[in-house]
Amino acid sequence: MEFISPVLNYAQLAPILIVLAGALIGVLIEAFAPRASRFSSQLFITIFSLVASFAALVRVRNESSTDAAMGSVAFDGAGVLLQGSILIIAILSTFLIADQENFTALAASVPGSEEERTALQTDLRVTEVFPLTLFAVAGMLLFPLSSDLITLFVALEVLSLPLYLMAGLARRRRLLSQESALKYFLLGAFSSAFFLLGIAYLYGYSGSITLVGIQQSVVGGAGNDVFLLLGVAFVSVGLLFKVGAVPFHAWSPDVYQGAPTAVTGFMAAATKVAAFGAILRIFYVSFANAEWSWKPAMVVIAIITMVFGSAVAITQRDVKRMLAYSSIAHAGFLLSGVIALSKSGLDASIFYLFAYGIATVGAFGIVTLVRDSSGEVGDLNRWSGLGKRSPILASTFALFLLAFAGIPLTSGFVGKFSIFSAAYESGSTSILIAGVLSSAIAAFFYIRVIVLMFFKDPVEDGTSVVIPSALTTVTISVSAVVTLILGVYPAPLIDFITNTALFIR
Amino acid sequence: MNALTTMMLLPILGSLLVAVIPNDQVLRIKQAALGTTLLVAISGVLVWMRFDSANTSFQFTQSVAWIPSFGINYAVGVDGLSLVLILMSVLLAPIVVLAGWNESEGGRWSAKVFYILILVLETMMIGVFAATDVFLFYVIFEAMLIPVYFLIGGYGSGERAAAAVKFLLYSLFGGLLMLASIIGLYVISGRNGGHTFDITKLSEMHNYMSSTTQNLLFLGFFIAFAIKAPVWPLHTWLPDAAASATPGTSVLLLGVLDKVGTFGMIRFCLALFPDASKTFTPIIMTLAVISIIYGAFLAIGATDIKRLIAYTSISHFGFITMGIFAMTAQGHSGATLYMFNHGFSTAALFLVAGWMSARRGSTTIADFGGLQRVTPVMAWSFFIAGMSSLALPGLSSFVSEFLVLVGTFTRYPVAAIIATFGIVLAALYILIPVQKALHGPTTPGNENLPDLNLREKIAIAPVIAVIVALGFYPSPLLNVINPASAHVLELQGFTDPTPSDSAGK
Amino acid sequence: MLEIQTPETIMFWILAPVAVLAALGMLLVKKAVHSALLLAWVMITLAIFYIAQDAVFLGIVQIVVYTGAVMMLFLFILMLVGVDASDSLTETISGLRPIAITAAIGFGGIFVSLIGRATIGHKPYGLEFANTNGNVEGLAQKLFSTYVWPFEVISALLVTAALGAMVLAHHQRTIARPSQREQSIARFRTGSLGGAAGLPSPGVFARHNAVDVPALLPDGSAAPTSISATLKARGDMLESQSFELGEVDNTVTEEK
Amino acid sequence: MTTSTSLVYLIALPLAGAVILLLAGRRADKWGHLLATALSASSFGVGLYQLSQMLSRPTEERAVTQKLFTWISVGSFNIDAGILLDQLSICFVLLITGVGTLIHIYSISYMSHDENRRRFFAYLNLFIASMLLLVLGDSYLNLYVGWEGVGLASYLLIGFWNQKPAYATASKKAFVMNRIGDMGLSFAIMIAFATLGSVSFSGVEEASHTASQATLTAIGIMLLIAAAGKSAQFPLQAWLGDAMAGPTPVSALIHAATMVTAGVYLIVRSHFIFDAAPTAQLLVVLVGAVTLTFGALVGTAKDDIKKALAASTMSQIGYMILAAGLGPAGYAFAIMHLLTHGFFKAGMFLGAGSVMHGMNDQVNMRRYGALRKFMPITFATFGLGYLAIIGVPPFAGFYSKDAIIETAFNAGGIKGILLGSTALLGAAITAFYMTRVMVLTFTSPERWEKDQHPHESPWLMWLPMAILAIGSVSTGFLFTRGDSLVHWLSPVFGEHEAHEEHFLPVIVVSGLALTAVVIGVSIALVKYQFSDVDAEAPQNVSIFTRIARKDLLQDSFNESVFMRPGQALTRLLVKTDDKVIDGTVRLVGTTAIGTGSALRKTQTGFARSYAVLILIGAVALIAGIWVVTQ
Amino acid sequence: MSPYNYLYVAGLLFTIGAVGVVVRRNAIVVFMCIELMLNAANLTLVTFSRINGTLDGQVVAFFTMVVAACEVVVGLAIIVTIYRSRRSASIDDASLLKR
Repeated sequence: MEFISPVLNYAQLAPILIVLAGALIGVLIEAFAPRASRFSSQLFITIFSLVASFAALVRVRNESSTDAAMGSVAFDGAGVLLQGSILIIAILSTFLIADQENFTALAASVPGSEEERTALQTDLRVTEVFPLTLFAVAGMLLFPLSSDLITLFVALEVLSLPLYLMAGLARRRRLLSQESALKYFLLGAFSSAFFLLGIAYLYGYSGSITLVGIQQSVVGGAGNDVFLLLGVAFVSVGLLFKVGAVPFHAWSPDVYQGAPTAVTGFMAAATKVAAFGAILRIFYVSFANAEWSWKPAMVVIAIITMVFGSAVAITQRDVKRMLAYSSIAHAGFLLSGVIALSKSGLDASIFYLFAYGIATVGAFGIVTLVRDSSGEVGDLNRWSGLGKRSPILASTFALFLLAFAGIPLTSGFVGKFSIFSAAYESGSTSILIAGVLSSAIAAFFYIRVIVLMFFKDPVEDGTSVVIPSALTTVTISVSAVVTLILGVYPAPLIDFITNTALFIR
Repeated sequence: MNALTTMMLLPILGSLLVAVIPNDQVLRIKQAALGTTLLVAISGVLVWMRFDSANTSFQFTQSVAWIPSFGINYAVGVDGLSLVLILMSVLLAPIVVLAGWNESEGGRWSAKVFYILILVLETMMIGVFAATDVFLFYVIFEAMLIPVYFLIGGYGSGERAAAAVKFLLYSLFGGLLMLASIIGLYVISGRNGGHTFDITKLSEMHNYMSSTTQNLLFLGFFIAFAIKAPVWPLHTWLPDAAASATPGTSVLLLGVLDKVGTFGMIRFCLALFPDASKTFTPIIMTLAVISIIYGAFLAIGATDIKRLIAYTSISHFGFITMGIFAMTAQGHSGATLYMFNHGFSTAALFLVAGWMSARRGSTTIADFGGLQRVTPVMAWSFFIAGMSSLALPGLSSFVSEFLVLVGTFTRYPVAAIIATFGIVLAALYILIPVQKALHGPTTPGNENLPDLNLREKIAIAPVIAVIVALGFYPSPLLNVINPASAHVLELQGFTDPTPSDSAGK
Repeated sequence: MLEIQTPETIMFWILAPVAVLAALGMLLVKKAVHSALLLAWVMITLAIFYIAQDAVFLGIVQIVVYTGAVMMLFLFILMLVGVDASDSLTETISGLRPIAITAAIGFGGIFVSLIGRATIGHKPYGLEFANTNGNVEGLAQKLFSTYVWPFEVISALLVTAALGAMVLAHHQRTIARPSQREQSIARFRTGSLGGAAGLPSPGVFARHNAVDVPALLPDGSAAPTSISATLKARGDMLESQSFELGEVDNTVTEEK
Repeated sequence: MTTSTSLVYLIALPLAGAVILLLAGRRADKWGHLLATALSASSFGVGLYQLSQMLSRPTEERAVTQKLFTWISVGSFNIDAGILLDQLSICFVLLITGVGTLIHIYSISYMSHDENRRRFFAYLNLFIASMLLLVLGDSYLNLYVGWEGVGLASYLLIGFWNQKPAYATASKKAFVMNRIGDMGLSFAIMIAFATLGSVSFSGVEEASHTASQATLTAIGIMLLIAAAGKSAQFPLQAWLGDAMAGPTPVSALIHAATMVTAGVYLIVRSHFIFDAAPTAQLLVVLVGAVTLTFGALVGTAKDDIKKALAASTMSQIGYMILAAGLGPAGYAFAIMHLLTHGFFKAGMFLGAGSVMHGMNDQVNMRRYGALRKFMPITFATFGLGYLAIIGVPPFAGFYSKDAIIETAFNAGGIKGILLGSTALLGAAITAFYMTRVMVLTFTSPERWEKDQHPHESPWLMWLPMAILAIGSVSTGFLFTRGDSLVHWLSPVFGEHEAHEEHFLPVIVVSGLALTAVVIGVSIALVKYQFSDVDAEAPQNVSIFTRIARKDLLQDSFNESVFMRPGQALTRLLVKTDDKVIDGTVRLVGTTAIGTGSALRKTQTGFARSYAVLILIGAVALIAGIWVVTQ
Repeated sequence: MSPYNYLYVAGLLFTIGAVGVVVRRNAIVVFMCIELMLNAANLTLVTFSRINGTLDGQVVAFFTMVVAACEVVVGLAIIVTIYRSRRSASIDDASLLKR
């Protein structure tokens, strides 16, 4: 057996490699740089590597190959779009993360201890968040491009582990934050065990662990359907867990609420893009021809997810939990893009992911700004009268909510329209009906928040809107503008997606 | 530049102008708003004069690609039907501004916001009637809800927030059903000659639909419009909204926005789904008749003057709906004319009711009394408006109401007969408040109410002039309407029933 | 073609039930440490299975990495949080257990019956061919050629893990450690001179000098400050009473 | 048909008056009444001019039309704003403008103390214009405009003093009951359009030749309902008595001479329908007969002078309707009675107004008496009217009423006898209650309170009364001389063969009628002139009197059959709307929230239960597989 | 004997691991149960590798071990942190976030 020396296409891997390099530099900074300069250099490195990564991505945007990394990575149009979305969301999220008010001074200190107090007084910072973010981004960039199951699994873990850690780093209500980290971690590990078992069965089914190999087995009909089905089912459990589809959703409200808000925003937006990217790739590439086997189940999950997310969101009193349930509902909507299993479904999903991601980051950015003396105010009742206190902020938040609700002239509407039409086009009438009904339910709670903000009088309980830092301002305003532009004139992006989005096999 | 686009741009420019005027120069703001609306009104009249009524196709058309990959265009154009409604909208707008000169006071926000909302709403009002692209229509249809929502919730009285929410949720629900239908149309058009939203092209799609599909899609549209119109039993949002909104907003809400519902029935329900329209006609006729009688009874039972007007509108919308689905030339033209006339007579009623309640500080009918002697001009204005509302011959509503009845009778005599009982009830629901509020002894608290001032007289005069003039000489409008209604009926394959007893001749 | 030899069969039928029983035992024992040991046993069994299935390298790695490293880490942490901390096995979340058991039985039952239904369509190939050049070489071929990219990426995971452990466990010193001089000054400046001579070590004057036995003060009572706070918190401080020098036994025993 | 361009002025002049007076507001207080009177008079002048023009043309070319503009034109529904002036309309035009002008003049003085006199005149002009539109419209729809227009004017005038709640209620009642009648007219128009394809008089007439019996009957019945509403005929008569709330000139003009006779006009105008629809015609006759009795009975019990006169009006219109229902033979007599009635009843109402004017607006006849001495002119004019209405020769009523009674008898068979007898009975009762009015007011001993100072009215008031009295005396003779009115109108109704067979000789009928009158007058004289009359209405009277005083329970009937159930229905629907319909909507909301809350319970906070959810999900998936691969 | 028997064992072990996650309350034990599940998956992979005659399954199993090791580090770090804050390693105690 001759050893074949591996050939890697570094240009196509550059976006991932740059981010990884940034992360490693960040680790080195943690190790060697004086404390005073860590924050600024970390921030610089992070932004720089994300931007550089984006630039590298732009350079190779028209390329497409299956052997970017010995068959482990499929570099194609859809991948470029997903990676681009993730990078943009990551940059915006980094601006939020840079507001260190969100993070604990010293993660190792016991909450409420003397040590914590001194750490706060001496202005310690957990600058490790930046390399962690970069590691997560690297994993996310790789996740939707993975074209074999090993890479998929590794990428899943690369993106998950930093997130588990980051979830536990909140500055205030640290017990909750740590709890969310624990839950996220345990359940994440639990689901990735399923995922791994799924990989095992897919491998058992086809004898190959590449997506193309599996697809060929599916087409060829060799192998045992039971193994295929078990593989699909278990792999789905892992993937659906990541996107928060019912009944694998339960972690998300708790984690969204407990994690530092900036991290929540990042996680909610970017993870969704990455995970749906992977789902789209694996279902479109490998399982497309076994549609009969998984589609009914997926339709049921999509419908339950939409309805459940919307219905439970109605009763939420915490803004972050509400957004969590909203994201569950959106996961349901996004699943219709998977079910559509068509080019238009793919285009729609990618557009939806981008639009939703941007709006989510913006919305969580705003959540970070509403505070009282003990930190962020999550209780929606205390948001009442926000429109009076800070009309611009409240209006922007309303814009994001309207986008989530899918009101025309916001990006959410275009997304919803395109994804539902794709689903209906492929014959899923039930998805369309459930989608419409749950949108109606969903409108209920989005509007409730708008009512609270604009039509209720402020409660004098110390809730206030802090003046956002420059970076946070950038994030929120860019998100708002993008949300609006994508609602009013989405044609360029849609055309770009339509022309670009393709999965190669 | 296209005349309609210009008309739509003008209010936007006006709102920008309003936006740059400093907050404390309230008078300037109002003047700017009034000037803009007047300008739009003039341009509306110019369009009307340049309109070729013999031509049944869309005129003043413009079509610009908007989202080409979905086949969505910014496409506008008017036929007789939409022209009349646009004319009504742009004529009412300056009147509303002038009449509600001080409405913005006592709102949650500044006068500036109020007028920006009004102007933005005006753009949408023109757009919603001018759109010849179904998607564009839908976008505006939904987006309109937002300014109205804030106008009700921010500047209304009483339970304004709750009413605004009720309005919004109702409308959103309907809108979402319509979205489902639009998606259905989109998909069907995609299968038959490429994705398009062009109303003319879509009107051929019914040939490719199964009757079940057609029925479902029809229902999606119809329920949305029935909520908007509103048709019994989907009406309960209206009294709340109308009672809470400022008089000006109520005028726009009932006078213009609700017409979108009946307009949509003609433009979309009938044109796109002719067979389904026929299938559902018996049910719709029943609902329309119930609306007429039911609305009238509730108006009789109403104790609040604004709610009373709202209920009368339910009755009137029943007439309009009945006329539309009677599928006769008289019914159709009558319904269209009814929309116009109802706009003006309801405007008069609401404006005067608003002035009355502003002076008295109450909207309860029983709180008034003997106003005819204290404030004769105001009382007369109300009286004439009321007479128009009860369709007194010689005033505009009579022509349309009678046309509807006659048109309906030729095809659905029973419906017409029951509906005719509505005119007796109309006498009651108008004369009861007239008797209680205007007649009788002047009750305590009303002795010193000031009569209409010059501004208010200027505002109400054109409304009354239109009411009277059109009662005697409706031809200018009928000439525009008739070809359009004939065209719709021709497309539907309907010819008027020949007189039964002269059939042999 | 794969032929399973009798020795493997025998091994399987002996080890497999034991492994399953051990796994079940994990669920049923109260003490976490026992669970860990049982798990270690399962892992070793698996290693044997791997080796039996021609995955020699993996079998060795299993022992080294899992039983050697991972399980040690577990035990280490268990030690940290209390080695004899035991779990009450009564369910506290109402209604959860029946649901869990039903779900588990359902899962296991369906899963196993599904495996029973599956036939791969071909006879098992066996690894003779793949392992022609030796199992390690074969794996190396794959790892450093076909799967070199995930292999490289996984380094990111290792760095993340290290970084994560640092973030969560490393106590950055917020105040400079006081020097010996500062410490002694501090001792003397406090109100009493009682502690000036430094704290007693565990077991001083007691009859036993293990770390969990408190020192005795001159009056014979126990000095709690002599015991590590961790031990105290865990309740591992021994009752000092039994070690107190109650009455000095003055009788001299004669040497025999 | 001849066209003209000047017909429009008939309507336009008074309409302009109404508009100017209303818009000018208080500025017109000084001259408004004069302008209104002048415009009304000039409209009368135009009418006379048109009459002269008409007379100058040969009989068959006398009808004139004018098309103003296309009013409504949709599909085959084409309505012009067109005016038709024929021999029938001109009678009405002259009556309306003539009597109208007189009443304008009368009102100048009568209303001189009212601060809103200008508004009153505006309404009067509005009424004249609407009424002219009613009789001049060339289609049913144009007629409908006038029809509701007079309703509006009547509403405004009845409620002129609406600061009294009772008056405001009365006006509303009149309008609503009229609307019920109007509904009939709407139906008639709709049926006509749907079945005959036209709603103009000429079009319907032409189509009626080929139309089915059922169609024409339906239209006829609907027209009858309309007529009943407007002319206060059974069963829609209840509003007329209350309508006396308006100033007395209004009662004279609208509720005696003109508007209430519009029903008669409608039926006569639609003769081509009724001629071909015997069933409808029979109903017309019945309504007429019932009402004439009904009105007469009510009239006997009323102590309010205006209400007594109103009841009389109702009764007299019953005669007209009865005549109109008798077909070609009766049309001309209906119109004749209408015209004569217009004179004498208007005169009597004005007289009543004059009495009230002199008696500080006292309307109760039991508080009058012996006014002959204080108001001689009023007594004289009222007396002439009285003689006319009870049908004493040679006064107008004698000619017209006798003709109707005679025609009724001639209807043939049992029907003829019954109708004739009813008419005769009516004549007797009329004589009774009119004598009662006359006696109680003018000739019986005085019963008014001491602070009253009865006096004669100023000349502006008595002059119109005098002119009308002349009319009451002379018109009957004029119209019947050589059957002039019958011949004049015959082109409208078409020639019909005169009745050869008379059921009873004319002289016998006249004799019977006179006998009836004498009986009625005698009873009244005995009862009121020769016995004492209480100033207070006696309470211990027979049940019949009590019922008659209550207008034969018409209001109680309406209240219990329509109003109460209607109000109950309204309350029910209001409650339904809130509880059921809106309740359902709210229920959807609470259901959604309830579902949300229930589902929310799955989020227990325990990581293990989340793991169970995941496990359950996995179980569901593989269970699916288990089923699929079965 | 068929190599499928290994699959049954793996399936059972996986199930037991899953049950353990659900019924045990000590976070460390829960985590160990997850490790058991991963091991079961690995056994499946190795068995399939043998059945399919390719080494890819073993490669995956190898990766899994590395990943598991990393996970253990992170996981235990989180558990220790929680323990320090709460003095308890019971996952049921960490249930403040709910509803």
